[in-house]
Amino acid sequence: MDRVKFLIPTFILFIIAISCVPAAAADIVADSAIAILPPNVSDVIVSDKPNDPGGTLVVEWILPDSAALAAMPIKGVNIYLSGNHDGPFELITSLPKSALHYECSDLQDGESYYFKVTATANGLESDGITSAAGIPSGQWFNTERLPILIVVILFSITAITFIIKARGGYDFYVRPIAGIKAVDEAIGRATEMGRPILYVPGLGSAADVATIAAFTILARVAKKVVEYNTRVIVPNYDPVVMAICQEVVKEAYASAGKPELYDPKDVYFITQDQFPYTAAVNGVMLREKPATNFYMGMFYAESLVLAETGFVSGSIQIAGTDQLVQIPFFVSVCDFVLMGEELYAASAYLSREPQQLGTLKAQDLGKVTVVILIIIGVILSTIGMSGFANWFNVG
Amino acid sequence: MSNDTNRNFWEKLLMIDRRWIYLTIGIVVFVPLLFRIGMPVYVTTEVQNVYDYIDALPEGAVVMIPCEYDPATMAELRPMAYALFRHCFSKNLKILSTSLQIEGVTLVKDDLAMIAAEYGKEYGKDYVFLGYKPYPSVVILNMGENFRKPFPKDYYGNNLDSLPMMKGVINYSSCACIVNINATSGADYWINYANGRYKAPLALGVTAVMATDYYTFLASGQIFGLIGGLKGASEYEKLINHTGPAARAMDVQSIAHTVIVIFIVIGNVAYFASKRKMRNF
Amino acid sequence: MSTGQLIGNGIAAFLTLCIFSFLYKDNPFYKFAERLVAGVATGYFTMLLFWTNFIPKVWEPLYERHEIIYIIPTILGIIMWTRFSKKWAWVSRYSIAFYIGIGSGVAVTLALYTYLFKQLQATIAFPISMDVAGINQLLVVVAVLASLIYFFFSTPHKGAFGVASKLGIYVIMIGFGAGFGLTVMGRIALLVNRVIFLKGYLIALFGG
Amino acid sequence: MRREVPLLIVFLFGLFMIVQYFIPHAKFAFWYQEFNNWTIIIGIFTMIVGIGSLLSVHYSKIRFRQEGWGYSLVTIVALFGMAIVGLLGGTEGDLFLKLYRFGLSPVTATMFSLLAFFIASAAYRAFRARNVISTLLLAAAVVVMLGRVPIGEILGGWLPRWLQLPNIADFLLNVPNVAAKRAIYIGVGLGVAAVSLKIILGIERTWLGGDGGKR
Repeated sequence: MDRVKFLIPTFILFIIAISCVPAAAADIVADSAIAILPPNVSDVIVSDKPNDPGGTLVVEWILPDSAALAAMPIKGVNIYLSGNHDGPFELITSLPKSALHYECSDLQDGESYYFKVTATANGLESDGITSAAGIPSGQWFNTERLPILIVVILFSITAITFIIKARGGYDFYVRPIAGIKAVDEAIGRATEMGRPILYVPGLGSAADVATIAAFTILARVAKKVVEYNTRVIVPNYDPVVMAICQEVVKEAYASAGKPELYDPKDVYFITQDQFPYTAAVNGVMLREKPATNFYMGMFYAESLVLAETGFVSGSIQIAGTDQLVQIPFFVSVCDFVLMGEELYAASAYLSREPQQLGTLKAQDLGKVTVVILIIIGVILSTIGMSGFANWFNVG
Repeated sequence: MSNDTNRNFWEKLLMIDRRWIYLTIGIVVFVPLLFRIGMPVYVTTEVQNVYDYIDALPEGAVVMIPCEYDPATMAELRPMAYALFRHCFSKNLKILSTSLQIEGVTLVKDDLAMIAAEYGKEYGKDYVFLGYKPYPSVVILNMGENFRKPFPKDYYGNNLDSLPMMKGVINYSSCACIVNINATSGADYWINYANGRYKAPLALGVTAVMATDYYTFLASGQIFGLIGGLKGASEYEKLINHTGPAARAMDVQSIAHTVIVIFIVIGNVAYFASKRKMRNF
Repeated sequence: MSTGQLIGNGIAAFLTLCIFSFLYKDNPFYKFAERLVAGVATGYFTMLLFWTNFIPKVWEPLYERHEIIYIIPTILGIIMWTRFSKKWAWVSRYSIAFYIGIGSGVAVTLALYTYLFKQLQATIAFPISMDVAGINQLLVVVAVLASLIYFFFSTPHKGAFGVASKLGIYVIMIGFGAGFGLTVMGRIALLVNRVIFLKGYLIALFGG
Repeated sequence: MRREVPLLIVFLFGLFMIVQYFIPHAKFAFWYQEFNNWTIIIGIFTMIVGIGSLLSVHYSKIRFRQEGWGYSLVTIVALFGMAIVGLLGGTEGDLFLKLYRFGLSPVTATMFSLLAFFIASAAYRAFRARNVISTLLLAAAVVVMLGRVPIGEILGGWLPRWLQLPNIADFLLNVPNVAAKRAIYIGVGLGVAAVSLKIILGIERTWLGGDGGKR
């Protein structure tokens, strides 16, 4: 340590010398000064990581100024950790000099920790600067997410208000959506042709909203199927989805007073692998020759394989998905397509319950707000005030 | 009479058996694989950005290239991985890779080892393959803390700390950038966690279909570059001056696309011709 | 190729051709391959679930580490088996309710964050100006507004609103067309890959 | 018991998951992780229900010698074969991996590659300039198809730079495509939030079967 103390004034002298020496000579001086330790970093600050579950501290430091770096370009920093200010310190990481902060996790909440940051160069290491004590803790509110909380609350209030209003008998206008109107017609067609209906609930899990919307449409289809005495085939990819689809179809038969006609073998599981599943559904289409195919839920690359095969087998096809990449394929091959939000709206349309339609109104109000925010936001960005846009950049 | 035969011709064309189209596509794909054509390649800025970023890195920097492709999607993404591996190794950069898709692990492992051998690179010193762990979102989050958290050992069972390359390589902040080659929606996790939470500079290599989706993230600055499908891979091959599998497949694409466009044109000519004829009657 | 690989690849090539035969029409070969992989895939994924999920998430915590809490999800899982019984099938709703509750709770904030906030921020983050990027930004903003208007459910699409929503559907269709065009690429690549595989196998078989 | 308890479960856990998003504290983070884990565990057990369904469909075909029962036998043999190999040798076992590599993955890849054919026939049939909307769809598709391959550069090479196909294709991908996606995403975001809220509040309950039963 003594040697180091001695070296610091030497180093300062060295810096002064350097600034006097013409640039061309600097290299020679640097070579001869190889025994000098690298300059220290400064301002080592430890703070609790904000908005985290706890156990993490953030260490920040400032590299030596450019004059010192010109004398001895440092390679990086070493970070040491200890429970005591005076050590012993344990090396926890080495970082390149571009890193100006480090997050140290897996610490104990409420304990004090000290960090020492040293600079390294040419295999040498500065004596380092030790920080003040840092105490990690977990937070009870993530302030970065405040904007989302505000939106969740406002949106919930709006939605609930409209739902209550609708229960009170307020009548909402909803514009017609072709794909939804087509659902009933397509079922009628199947009846006329005496052929079954194929309902594919996609590859989503039961917790995906698109799949949940698919259940609602299936409920409608199943109800009509019972009414017209046709048959609906539901091949499944996910067993939980299958369980719910069975429940939905069974309920349709039960509420029509014909529980004995329900055949659980019509709502069945194929396999949980995308293309083997697709291959099997293709097989169903060509062998059962359904009059109408529904594709509702989440679809990926198999969308076009299914829709083309369905076309070849001469079925009317109605698709609905929120998977943007696949919508173009459904649009070009199917007769009707519910795009994105329309799929979710379908459940409200088909149930015809006013309280379901209430949330549609809330969604529209949300869109009006978005339109206004976009207009304001773009104007503000254009006149150079980017703070507004950053408000939406939540963590 | 002639009118009648004409109409039949156009209508027949409209109703053409799809299998003729299938056959044409089959021929179009097969024949160019036998001869090399060598179409010129035009480099887009989103691919150039990835190249420039990596090209500017100093020797010895660690580039993380997680690869998530499987047998079904390797057609598009493997050439991309090859090109990136080649670029990094030729610049003496170090590669840290992993594969968070179970079906792709052995594929990626072999691909990386193969290109490394080409450049005489040594495992553990010049590149490291972490392997697979389930739940990509959790793994990606944990790697942001420390690679050792989800992967105390690498794919081959070595302790990470025993590998010379991993000395001082703690988490994303120890890597110069991440280029994630991904055929799954798991790419979102890399965006949300690696870039969103840990601020790691991130570029993506995705299939052509996914590329449309990820332009949004390019525009919003969450990723600094985007390599889309074989086209992107062939652009990268051009940038590193190494004609690979992507360039050859691009020849097929060029012809196949043209043929499909010709189909569309014929379809429309037939459509309008048959419509006019119908009006005459 | 070794003999083993030759046989393995032979099976792979045969299955490849079985699937391709579907292009001509449905046939016993396709049906065979279809039914074969339905079984293989189910077996494969079940075993994957068993080893990578059941063992570390259920067996080890319960049997080896005695973490009692895991009894709850295990019971929730076993409850699903009531589906085999007609009388008790309704009990499975408890597990389904848990599953759906967790899913929809996560979805609320996640959807607002990734779909609403991120997209909104990306739309307004760039200034409009007179250079190419600035004009593109102006066009994007106008196009986003028009497309948003197309998705309004509770207002009739008439008058100025109708014009905007028509512009919106035009934008959406151009966007979809572009997406379709881009996708063609990847699909051809897949076919190229299969053809290369078959070619490679034939060469290995007959010596190229 | 049959309706109210499930609705209560959905409400409680749904609300918890919303609230925990705003609370980073370790206790909440822990339960968030656990609950996610639990849904996976439910999924594992439900796989048995799926397999039960698969077996019952194929078993009855075999038993009653329905048309094509031989194929059902193939499925069942393949399923048990794969399961036994996987149980005995693990998922890293040589035979298990080989069955995957030579039995499953070629079919997956080939099914996927059928798209090359289907996309061509779909384009031929569907891309007709019937009206404004289908013309826009068609035109954008053609421009991008040509603009994203080398031939696009040759075709319009004589035009000024900004009118060349690759540039128009880039414009279509960067402006209308991005705009359409943003608008749909924003709508999807609101829609998902709305439907999820309805589920948590017990208004949307088709998942209970049918209309969830009138109360």
